[in-house]
Amino acid sequence: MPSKAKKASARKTAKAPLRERVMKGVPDDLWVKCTGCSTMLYSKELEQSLKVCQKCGYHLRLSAEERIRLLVDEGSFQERDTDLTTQDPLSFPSYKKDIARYRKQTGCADSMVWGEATIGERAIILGVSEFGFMGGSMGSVMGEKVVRAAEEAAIKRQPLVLVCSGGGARMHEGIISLMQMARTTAAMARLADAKVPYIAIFADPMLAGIAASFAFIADIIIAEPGAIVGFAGPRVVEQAYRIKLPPGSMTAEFHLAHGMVDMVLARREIRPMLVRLMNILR
Amino acid sequence: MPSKAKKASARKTAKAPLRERVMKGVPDDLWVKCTGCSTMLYSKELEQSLKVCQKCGYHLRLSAEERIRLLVDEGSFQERDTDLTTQDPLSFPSYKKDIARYRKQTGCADSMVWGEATIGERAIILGVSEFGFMGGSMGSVMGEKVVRAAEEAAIKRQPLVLVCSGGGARMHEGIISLMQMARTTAAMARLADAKVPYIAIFADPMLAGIAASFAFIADIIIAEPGAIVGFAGPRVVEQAYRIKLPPGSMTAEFHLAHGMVDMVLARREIRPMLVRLMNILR
Amino acid sequence: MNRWLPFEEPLRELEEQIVELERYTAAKGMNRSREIAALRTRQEELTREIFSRLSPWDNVQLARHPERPYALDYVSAVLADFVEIHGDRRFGDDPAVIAGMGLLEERPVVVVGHQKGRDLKERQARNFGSARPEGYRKALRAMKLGEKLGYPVISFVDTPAADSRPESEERGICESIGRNLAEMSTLRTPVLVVIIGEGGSGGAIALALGDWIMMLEHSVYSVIPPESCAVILSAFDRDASRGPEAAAALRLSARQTQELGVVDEVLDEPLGGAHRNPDAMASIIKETLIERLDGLCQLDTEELLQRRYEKFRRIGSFGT
Amino acid sequence: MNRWLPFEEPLRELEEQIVELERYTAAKGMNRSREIAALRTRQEELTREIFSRLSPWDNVQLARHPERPYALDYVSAVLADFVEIHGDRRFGDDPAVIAGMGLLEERPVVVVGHQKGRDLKERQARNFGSARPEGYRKALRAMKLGEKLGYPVISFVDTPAADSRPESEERGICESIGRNLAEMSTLRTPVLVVIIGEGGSGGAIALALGDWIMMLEHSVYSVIPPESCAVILSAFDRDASRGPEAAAALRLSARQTQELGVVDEVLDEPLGGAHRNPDAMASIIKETLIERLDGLCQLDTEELLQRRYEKFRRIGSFGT
Ligand SMILES: [Zn+2]
Ligand SMILES: [Zn+2]
Repeated sequence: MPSKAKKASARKTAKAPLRERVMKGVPDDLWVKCTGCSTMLYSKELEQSLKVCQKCGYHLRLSAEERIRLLVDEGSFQERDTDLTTQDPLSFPSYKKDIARYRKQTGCADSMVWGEATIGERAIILGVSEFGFMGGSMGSVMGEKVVRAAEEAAIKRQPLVLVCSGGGARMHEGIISLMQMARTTAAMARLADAKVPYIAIFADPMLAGIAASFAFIADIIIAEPGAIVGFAGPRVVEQAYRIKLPPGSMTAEFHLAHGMVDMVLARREIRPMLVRLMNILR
Repeated sequence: MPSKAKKASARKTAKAPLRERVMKGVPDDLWVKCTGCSTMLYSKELEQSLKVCQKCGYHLRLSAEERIRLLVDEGSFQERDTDLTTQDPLSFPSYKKDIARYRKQTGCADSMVWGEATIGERAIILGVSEFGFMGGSMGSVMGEKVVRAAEEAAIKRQPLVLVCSGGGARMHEGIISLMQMARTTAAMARLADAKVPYIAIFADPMLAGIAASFAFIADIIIAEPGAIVGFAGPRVVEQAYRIKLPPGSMTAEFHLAHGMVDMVLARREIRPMLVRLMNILR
Repeated sequence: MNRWLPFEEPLRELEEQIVELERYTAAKGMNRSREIAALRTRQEELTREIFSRLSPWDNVQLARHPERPYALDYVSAVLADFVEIHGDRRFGDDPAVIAGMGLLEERPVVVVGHQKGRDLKERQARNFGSARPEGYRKALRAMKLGEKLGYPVISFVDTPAADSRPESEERGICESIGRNLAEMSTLRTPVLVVIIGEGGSGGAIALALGDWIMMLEHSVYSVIPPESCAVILSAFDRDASRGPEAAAALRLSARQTQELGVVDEVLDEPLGGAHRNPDAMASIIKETLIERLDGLCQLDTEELLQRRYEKFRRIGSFGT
Repeated sequence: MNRWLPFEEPLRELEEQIVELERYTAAKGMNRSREIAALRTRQEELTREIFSRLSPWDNVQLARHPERPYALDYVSAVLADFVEIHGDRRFGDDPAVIAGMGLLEERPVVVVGHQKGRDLKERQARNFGSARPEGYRKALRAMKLGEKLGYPVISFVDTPAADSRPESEERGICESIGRNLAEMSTLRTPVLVVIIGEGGSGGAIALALGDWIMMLEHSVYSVIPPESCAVILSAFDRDASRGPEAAAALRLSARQTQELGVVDEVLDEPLGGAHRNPDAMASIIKETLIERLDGLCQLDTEELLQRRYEKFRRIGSFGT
């Protein structure tokens, strides 16, 4: 029960230097290759540009921690349920090993972080997915954290801001992971009944079980440029239906054109927009 | 107030022979030209086929009285507000003269008839538009009758069945006729809040101000084959946008294909379907 | 530089004289400021005179004036922190309709409206303010958001008509208009409507069902464009050029519409029309909105809805 | 004539023997009916034996069996006076989804479901049961009608997956699934779900959020097709042919799903699967629906919704 969530489990975001995370898995500490244009980018500069390629504008993926730092008032984030971890309900082959590995790699217990924060001095509930942890897939832990975040927002009557990304439901938890679509979305429906606003931010990639549950029913949806968003990724669709997709299919801009998102905003513009929204949504 | 509507104004449908109406405006009493295929049809046979051309299946227009006889349990219709007539709110050029002429021609006081009836022994509220009266256009009287029918259905908790047809709002009543779109639809919204079902039957033509108000928000929509249905008629659209429409545009079948109506039923099948629906909607 | 309408011909001539005189005196280094001031006074008097006896047809032209302020002009002047939202979450985003939210003074409100374009390119992009189904559905999404959050809804109406292309039929233009009427009639939050230009038939009413209906002085509200009315009816010899007569018969001006009990309030426009002083017009709109909302927000929701229903329930003209 | 699945090979052989013997004895005018009866008994025993130890993969094949009864087969057997409704009132009518209403005994109910096609032509027309956004929106329209009229909703789930063609993305396949989940979780009328064949991932859950979730014995419910799972995960060497292993790992059979607390009730199928005796299966479904509805209809709406919420709220596996 979120109302009873112990303050004990809350902690300030670790203030580890951004570079430690930016460089994760990159052989050379100083240079990062842009996913968009393959240019080698100097990591110091990349950090200053919020991990947006200054050559091609490509928005590189952020860790949950980077994302939080980008969005909320400095130092305001209080994480909740830091250590929540999956129990491997199906005893699925190699799942426990995978979890341990990703835990080590990312320093996160699963693919979702949630807590309290302020944006423009307005208290909000924030949830951010961690793509680095098993592709940001949704298992029991992400499901539970999204539900708790929504329930807490409803109780506190504070806007819910969710940064949605990830590859979809986590198949290692089988049907249990599919059920996370139902329960997270049910929690959002209750939040709506409680008349509390819910703002979603779509970051690359935002697919399948995450896209087809709580993400698209947000009151206001902001997407990052070029983010791949959809029920299936473009490559999967091309293979499944043996078709060739035009460039730009299933991007943030594609969904804007089709009336599915409210705005596509460069990374730098998202926090100002949230501040503006919070000024309205008092 | 419909609840106070005097029983005095109710009367049994006049049982004038159908042929009197079938032949309206047709020079030869015995033959009628099919609007669909131009075949000359013997009026006796046409009557037996419910005014459906046996050559091409074209559904010729019915008067309100014919329609009522087709749909309800025999002799069950009790008309209400028979004599309601417009007051010409704008003193619009030649409107009073037109009204008098159509009144004489059709024997109706305006373009709508409503009352109580039973279908399959289920008590319902019925409204039927009269195309013969100024093209079934909606002025104050149709608006008021639709509102009263909806209010009565809500009070009595009896399904509302409306046969929708007509050319749109009646421009002779200017902005007052436009307002009929708002008030009729508001009455339907109240009927929905009262949780009473509303079934619409679309008959040729069903256009503009009638189509874009209470018609398409019915719970279940049955349309007659070939009926022209839409915001603007095909010819108007072709002129306005200087385009050529493919055959079948803005017909009942077109709207079925686009998910806008539930079924297209031949005239003969409509009453059985209503009986079936009434058996469910007890 | 303002464009002039035919009935403003005397004003245009006077303006030319003044401009010519100003140019001449400036070039010659002469001071004829008193003479110029007198001409300006004369012009203002003449404007007042002409605008005091506008025909319905003159108002049609003013309502369609290409320099007339559009919805977004008022929104940006009236609201702080306006955030526009996009898309119907079903099919597309219709640029002929705007929707969003912002602060009216301190009060959060949802805004919807038709939006015309200023230059040719924008006019085409916005389909001349003719909304498609997804436009009405976007507006409905915004209004339902307002209802959920308890924010009043303000609707700016300005459209020649709803789009009736076959594509719009395919996606249910009729359903979208009917749905909006049904939803707006039962929306559990105050709804204010301002007809700022053309209140064009079904396309207009789809965003114009509310608790308090306002019209700018020179806007029009009609069931049909007067030219089309003239073409259809034998009373006007089916002659489009008799549109002015049809306009008169239709009683489509703001004052006439108010007399008919369809509109609750007419907002005076700055002399010569809203486009001569958009800021002044926006101020009037803003003040009026605040005042009317103060009143409406004091009603409880059931009473608000009952009044809204009865308000439209009353409109009609019939007897036995 | 029934088609046989690979694991039914012994049964197929026995059937061939029986048919051959019947033909032979008939031709020769011999009476070997006792022998034939013994073979039939043996066949039934063998069927019972084989079906008592089906692997998850066997169930996958049964759930996809081309002769398995589909939603409309059950609807026509279970309901009287069924009336199918069509269209989402927004864009189109999706034949991969059916919706309508009818009488369950004396009780009016709304029905929704995925619908596969029987022959090639119908299979294509119904997109193999893969719903598009307008399919889910049609179902939602029907469910909202049920809510309005106070009729319970029954959903028959049978889909390999939701359609993910670009056209479906354009019209918001994700939104339509999410919207259904949100609406079904708060729908103010009882919702019963029967998974009758393939419970395929997001496409299935979009019609499977309810108060009481049933699965036919040989149907399956999975977050991903086992073949795709095997291709993606290195645990299965990214090898599609290891789908049977993935099926086992995913625990997608009815009994396993019930053990996991996801499904409330498993309905026994006639021996050999529902397609061997559709009438018997329909009877079981009908009786169960009536019984469960009798129970659910006694709850008041708030309690119903609270239980529904908590039912899903509980599903998860985590700790610290
Ligand atoms: Zn780049
Ligand atoms: Zn014919």
